[in-house]
Amino acid sequence: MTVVTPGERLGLAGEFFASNGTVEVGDHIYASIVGTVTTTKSTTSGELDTIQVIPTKKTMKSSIPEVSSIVTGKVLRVNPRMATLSIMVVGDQPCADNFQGIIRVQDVRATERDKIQIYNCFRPGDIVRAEVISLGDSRSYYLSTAKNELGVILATSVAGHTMIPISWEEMVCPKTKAVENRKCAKPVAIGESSTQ
Amino acid sequence: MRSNGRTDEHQLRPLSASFGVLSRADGSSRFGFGTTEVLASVFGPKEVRIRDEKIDSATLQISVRPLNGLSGPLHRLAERQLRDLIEAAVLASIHPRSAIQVTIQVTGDDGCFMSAAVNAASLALLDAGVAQRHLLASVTLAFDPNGTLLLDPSLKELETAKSVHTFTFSNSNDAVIAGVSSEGVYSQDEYKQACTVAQQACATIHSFYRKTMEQKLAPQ
Amino acid sequence: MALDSKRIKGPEKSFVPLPLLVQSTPTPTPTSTKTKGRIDGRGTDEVRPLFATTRLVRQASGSAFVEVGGVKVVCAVYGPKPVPASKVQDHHSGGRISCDVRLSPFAALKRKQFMKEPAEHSLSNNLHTALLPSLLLAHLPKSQIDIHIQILQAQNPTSIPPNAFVSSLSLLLAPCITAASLALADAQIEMMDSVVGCNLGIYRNPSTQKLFWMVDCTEEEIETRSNGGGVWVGNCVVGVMPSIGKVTGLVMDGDIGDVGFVMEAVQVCVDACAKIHEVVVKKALIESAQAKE
Amino acid sequence: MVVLPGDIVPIPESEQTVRVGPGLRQDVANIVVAKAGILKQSVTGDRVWVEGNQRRYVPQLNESVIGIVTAKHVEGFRVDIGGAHPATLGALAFEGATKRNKPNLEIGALVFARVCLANKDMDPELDCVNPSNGKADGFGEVKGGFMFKCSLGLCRSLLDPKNPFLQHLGAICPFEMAVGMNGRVWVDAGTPKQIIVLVKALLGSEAVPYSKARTYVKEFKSDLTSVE
Amino acid sequence: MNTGEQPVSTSERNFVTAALREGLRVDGRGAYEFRDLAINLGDGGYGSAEVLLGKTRVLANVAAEVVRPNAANATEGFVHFNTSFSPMASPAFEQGRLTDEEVLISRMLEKALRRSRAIDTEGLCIIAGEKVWSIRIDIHVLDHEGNILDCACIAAIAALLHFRRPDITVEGDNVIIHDMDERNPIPLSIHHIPICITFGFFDNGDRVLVDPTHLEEQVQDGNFIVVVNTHRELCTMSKAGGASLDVARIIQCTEVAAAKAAEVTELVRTALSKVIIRISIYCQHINQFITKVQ
Amino acid sequence: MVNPDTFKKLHPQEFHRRFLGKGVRPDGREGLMIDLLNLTLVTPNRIHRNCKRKCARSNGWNTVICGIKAEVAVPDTNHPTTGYLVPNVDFPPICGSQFKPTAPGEFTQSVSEMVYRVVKGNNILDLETLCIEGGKAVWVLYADIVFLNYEGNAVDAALLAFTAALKDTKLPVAVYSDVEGTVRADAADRSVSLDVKRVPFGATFGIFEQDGGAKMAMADPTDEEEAVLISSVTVVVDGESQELMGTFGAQVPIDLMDQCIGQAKKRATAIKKL
Repeated sequence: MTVVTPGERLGLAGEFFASNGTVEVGDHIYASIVGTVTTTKSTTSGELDTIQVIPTKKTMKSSIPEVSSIVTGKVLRVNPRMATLSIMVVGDQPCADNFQGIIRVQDVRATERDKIQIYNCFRPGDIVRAEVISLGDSRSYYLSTAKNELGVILATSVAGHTMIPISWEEMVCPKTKAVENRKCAKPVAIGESSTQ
Repeated sequence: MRSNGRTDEHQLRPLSASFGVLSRADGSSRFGFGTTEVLASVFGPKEVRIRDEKIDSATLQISVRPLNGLSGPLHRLAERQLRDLIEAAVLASIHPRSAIQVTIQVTGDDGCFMSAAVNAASLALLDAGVAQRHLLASVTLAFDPNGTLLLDPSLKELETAKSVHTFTFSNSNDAVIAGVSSEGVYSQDEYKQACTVAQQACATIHSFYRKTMEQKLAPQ
Repeated sequence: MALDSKRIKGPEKSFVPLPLLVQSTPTPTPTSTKTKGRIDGRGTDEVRPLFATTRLVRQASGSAFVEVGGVKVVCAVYGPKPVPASKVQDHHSGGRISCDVRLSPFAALKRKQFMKEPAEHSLSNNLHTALLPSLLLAHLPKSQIDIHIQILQAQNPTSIPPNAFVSSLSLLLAPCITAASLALADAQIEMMDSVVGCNLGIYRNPSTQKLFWMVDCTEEEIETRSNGGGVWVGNCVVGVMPSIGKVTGLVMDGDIGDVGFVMEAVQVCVDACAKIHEVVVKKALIESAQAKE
Repeated sequence: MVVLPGDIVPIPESEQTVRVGPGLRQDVANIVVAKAGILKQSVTGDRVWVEGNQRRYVPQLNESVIGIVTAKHVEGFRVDIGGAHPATLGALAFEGATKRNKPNLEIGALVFARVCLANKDMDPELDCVNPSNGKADGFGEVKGGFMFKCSLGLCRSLLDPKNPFLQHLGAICPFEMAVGMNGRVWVDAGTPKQIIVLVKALLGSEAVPYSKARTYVKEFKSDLTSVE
Repeated sequence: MNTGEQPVSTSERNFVTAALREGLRVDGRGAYEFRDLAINLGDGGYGSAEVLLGKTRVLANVAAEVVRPNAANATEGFVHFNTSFSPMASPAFEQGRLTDEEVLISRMLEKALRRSRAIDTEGLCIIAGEKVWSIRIDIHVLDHEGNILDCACIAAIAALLHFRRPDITVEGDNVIIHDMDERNPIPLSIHHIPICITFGFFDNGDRVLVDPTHLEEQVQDGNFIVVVNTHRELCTMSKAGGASLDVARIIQCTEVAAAKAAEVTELVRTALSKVIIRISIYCQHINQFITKVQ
Repeated sequence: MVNPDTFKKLHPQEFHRRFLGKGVRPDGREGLMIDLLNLTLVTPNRIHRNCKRKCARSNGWNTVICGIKAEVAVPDTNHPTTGYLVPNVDFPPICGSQFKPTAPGEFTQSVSEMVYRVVKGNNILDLETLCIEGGKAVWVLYADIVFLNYEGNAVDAALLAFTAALKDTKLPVAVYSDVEGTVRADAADRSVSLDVKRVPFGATFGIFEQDGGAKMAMADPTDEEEAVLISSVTVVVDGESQELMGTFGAQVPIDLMDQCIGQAKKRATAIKKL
């Protein structure tokens, strides 16, 4: 398994389809990161084989949020128009420095979007799984929790204990039995990973 | 015979404390060991910059300002030690995403301004009505060149001291050292001796707090 | 000068002790045998041995250490991280990089104050322009990559008063470029090719008034201004993408002769960089990749 | 009995459930004092609290406050009530306000309102409607007169029906007053001179015990009645 | 409207102006009346004064050290002013960033006390070219209830008058600094006492008052500062922005300022004399200023 | 479903509490009171001309370099024969993403001040020996401690690097000439070594609460473990004479503090052998 360094010529542009880890310059494909070269045969005929360079480093480089990637973050602030999140994990990759994302009140839920009271959906300190819907403005990405498996995955009650979701909009504190409403995510079966 | 008329090594200089000294601050107090006097003010819970905001508790903003000259690393370390003490004393989780600003101004320095600052800060928080677990009382001790332990040393005594120790105890549990910072060269038993003397001295300061508070509130 | 109130202060001013009037052990200056040879006997286009390794700073996404002659440089790359709000132009134009080069206080002969010096600003800017073309920033929209370089030892550029600024640039810029590119590769940041830096001194033969060049000059060669019989008149630093063969950064100043001479000098640097890349840079990257298995 | 933070409050054995008031907190088994002040116990013994004084207001539900409008938005106003966060006052939170006829408050206007949402995680919200009957009941914009700042303790004593100062001052010269729990009091009277003397009298009354109220107010009688 | 500072409501604004039209001020003072002045001179060392003007509180401290003069004027000592606006004074004073109000005030203080040559720097020379005294005056604003400048100026003056530097004897080029108890310490030689009077004006120039409180400062249309000493000499004057003021009004204000300056100096004198420090040396040092005034 | 890295990122407190409950450290160091730091002493081969001594030192993963430069200065007017020892700790942005390239913050300044308090006066060196000519010229030792990789426990690492560098510092013989008023020294001369009176060794302990509420101490806490700590205690012990040179701490029971001092003394002797 030969290790290639950036800038090494891998092949002609015409022969392969350059996927991640490679770059097409002029009519050649070059490696763009350090790693091992693998070419995978294309299943449908007529398509070019794909060539990619897989990094050898155990942990992938810290990824950054892209449109439609599933991120997990902690709620920082809540005001009537939006909830501000600090994005800590992209897919299942923790990122080195937290990015900032906001969930606008109209992106919280697909149904009855105008009657949403945001403090019945999120509270500061909750851990929320959301989907990136756009690169947003200069400071934060725009996120949405309009799908069933998106929303609050972990929240602590006023008494300080981890709460258990009992419906898609209510959670109960095991100790004080107090019910607080949140926009909960449908618990995902342990095995199946939720990343697309 | 020690400076300013004190005979015994383990004698504190006359304590002075007053509340509500400043009109704009939410809480203020002045504490003094003899001529060493420190003015402390508390604002809060007030608005905080997004950068310093914490989601589960109030942000403590401490500022120590010397009487003369530029403030340097010495005052930054004093601020950090004060923050460790006050963070343990104040119930900051009641006011998340806000700031409690404590400012210390030295108005007279004849040795142990750090202890006076801790006491003044604790009283100022009391005056501001900030919820606290316990009050803090701090005292400074020094070993002079021939090994005798001096309580609440003056500036002259500090200049020739072999080692200087600052102890802080809370009024709820005196088995726990709320804060200690000592420098110079000393043995472990010297440290132990200083610790026990400090415990009693802090107890007297705590009773002094109670007496001052009773005078302030009782007449009404 | 404003005393820095954020550091422990020493005396107002302090000086480096002057050398003794009579040198106790006079170091004989060997007369170089080769006509165009140099003090240390290298050919005009030979490059000094360069030591490079990666994975030095555990906290960083990628890091590298480069040592060539007396210059020791550590580089750490943090990123991709969110762009500070103040610096965002139109965020659809892909990522951005920010470079910060620092000299350690003990790097040079005279102890350097912690204040930032002009040499550090120019090193950062030149490094920024040399690295930018090689990186594929379009793959990292709305994010920033921080490149921090700490120069541990820089021989003593600040000891030559007149053109201390110029010589510090020529001596330090080349290893910084190489170290930064290595660290970026170690951080898995996508790039077209790694960038290697190399410097070249331009000398004028006093008798024939002809210009000639020396690749990869050491600090002595610049300081003593006489090398193979020539007087040091100019300086050039080149940043090159060896595999693709493109020049990304070029800094030339002083008396650099006519266009022909300039092209020739640049070509020599490009070949020197290709050699460095082949022998050292690739080996370092492959070693660190295998080490991670 | 004067208490300091860190003191433990003895719970009378007879009571099982003791309701803990402001200034106290529950620490595992016992009740610990959190603020300095005088420990008070309700006659029936089941309620315990500490009476202290402070200047910084922390919003509580259903407390009436005086705010200053600092910004106008489409859906309402931002109002400074002296707390850690600016409060929001909905445009529709007024008696008889509809989408078409909204109240127009200029920036800097004084508003007497009620805290309808107070939660440590969110900015406080105000409204100008008495929840029981939906009427304004004095809530809404306050024009003219003068507003002065004072300690929360004085505000509580001014709202105490048994406060003798108000009766005596009222007898001498008629005046209007709105007391906000956030340490702000609005006063209006016939002439500016009377307002100034009233403000001085009210601020001074904090240090005077109820018993000496009559003699204290008599001193201001001449200034209040003299017609300039 | 700077952040942090509490906003002012329109009814407060209208009330202050309405009351002024009837010649009344919210705290009951006359238009040209100063708030009561209290000067507390620290009993610790020399040269520290805490001044309370109404509720505005400013602490000034003077310290001296021996330094090497700069080549340009080898016989002159140094006087450094450092005004610091402590966050305890008001929520508007942030760590670090200086609001323009703060910059204006520190610059005015610099002009009033240093540029006006109030302190004789020639007298600070020990050995020409070798050693001179460097006087450092730190001014801390502790409580901002309006009119910081006047209060700070009085604090600085009181501290300078109260300050004593140790006596020294010069032998050849080494200097012996005597301890405070050995030899009587020496006061600074001060030429004149500049007093700063700040006028606030309302109703675009019709109403003028002295020593505005914090509320009056927030409501005023502009201010006008006169620094004049007891010999009725004008040190500096500043009218920075705000509504325009007709010339007759300015002349009338300076007249008032001159009278006020004598009154304030009198207050400073009584406060200083109340402090029992070798009153004998003290009084004739002050008297030479006062005798000239009558 | 959740890989350990993500769990550690989202719930740092919970992550460390579970490890500490069982007395194991997430980074593989066994036990709370580890005895010997894994210490690697890296000395760059070539000593730079004037810089006396440089050595990189990494305890755990802190990598820190201390460079001591000796220069000449006019002594203070009222201490004509005492030299200067000026320590400064610097955290360049290279050593961690939490450090910005701006001016030093409160953390950097307080670490510098702590090191200065241990090192100032004649605790470590007799400053009188640094005098070249009374009243005219004295040596100034600038000890600049630069962190290349910071992962917690700054004071210990800084003191280790400082003592290693100080021990190997060699000054040239300095000649003061009255006529020129200058000091001359032979650059290559390495003859005069410093007589170091005390070797300060710092030991830092993190204080955390066991489930039962009892307070325990753990040695050498890393930055990540600080999420679960209540406070930290730093004890500085002189390697030779076992005298204490500094005790800094908060929220620590008196008996636990004595345990920490005892532990620090034990570790100081272990380090002396290095």
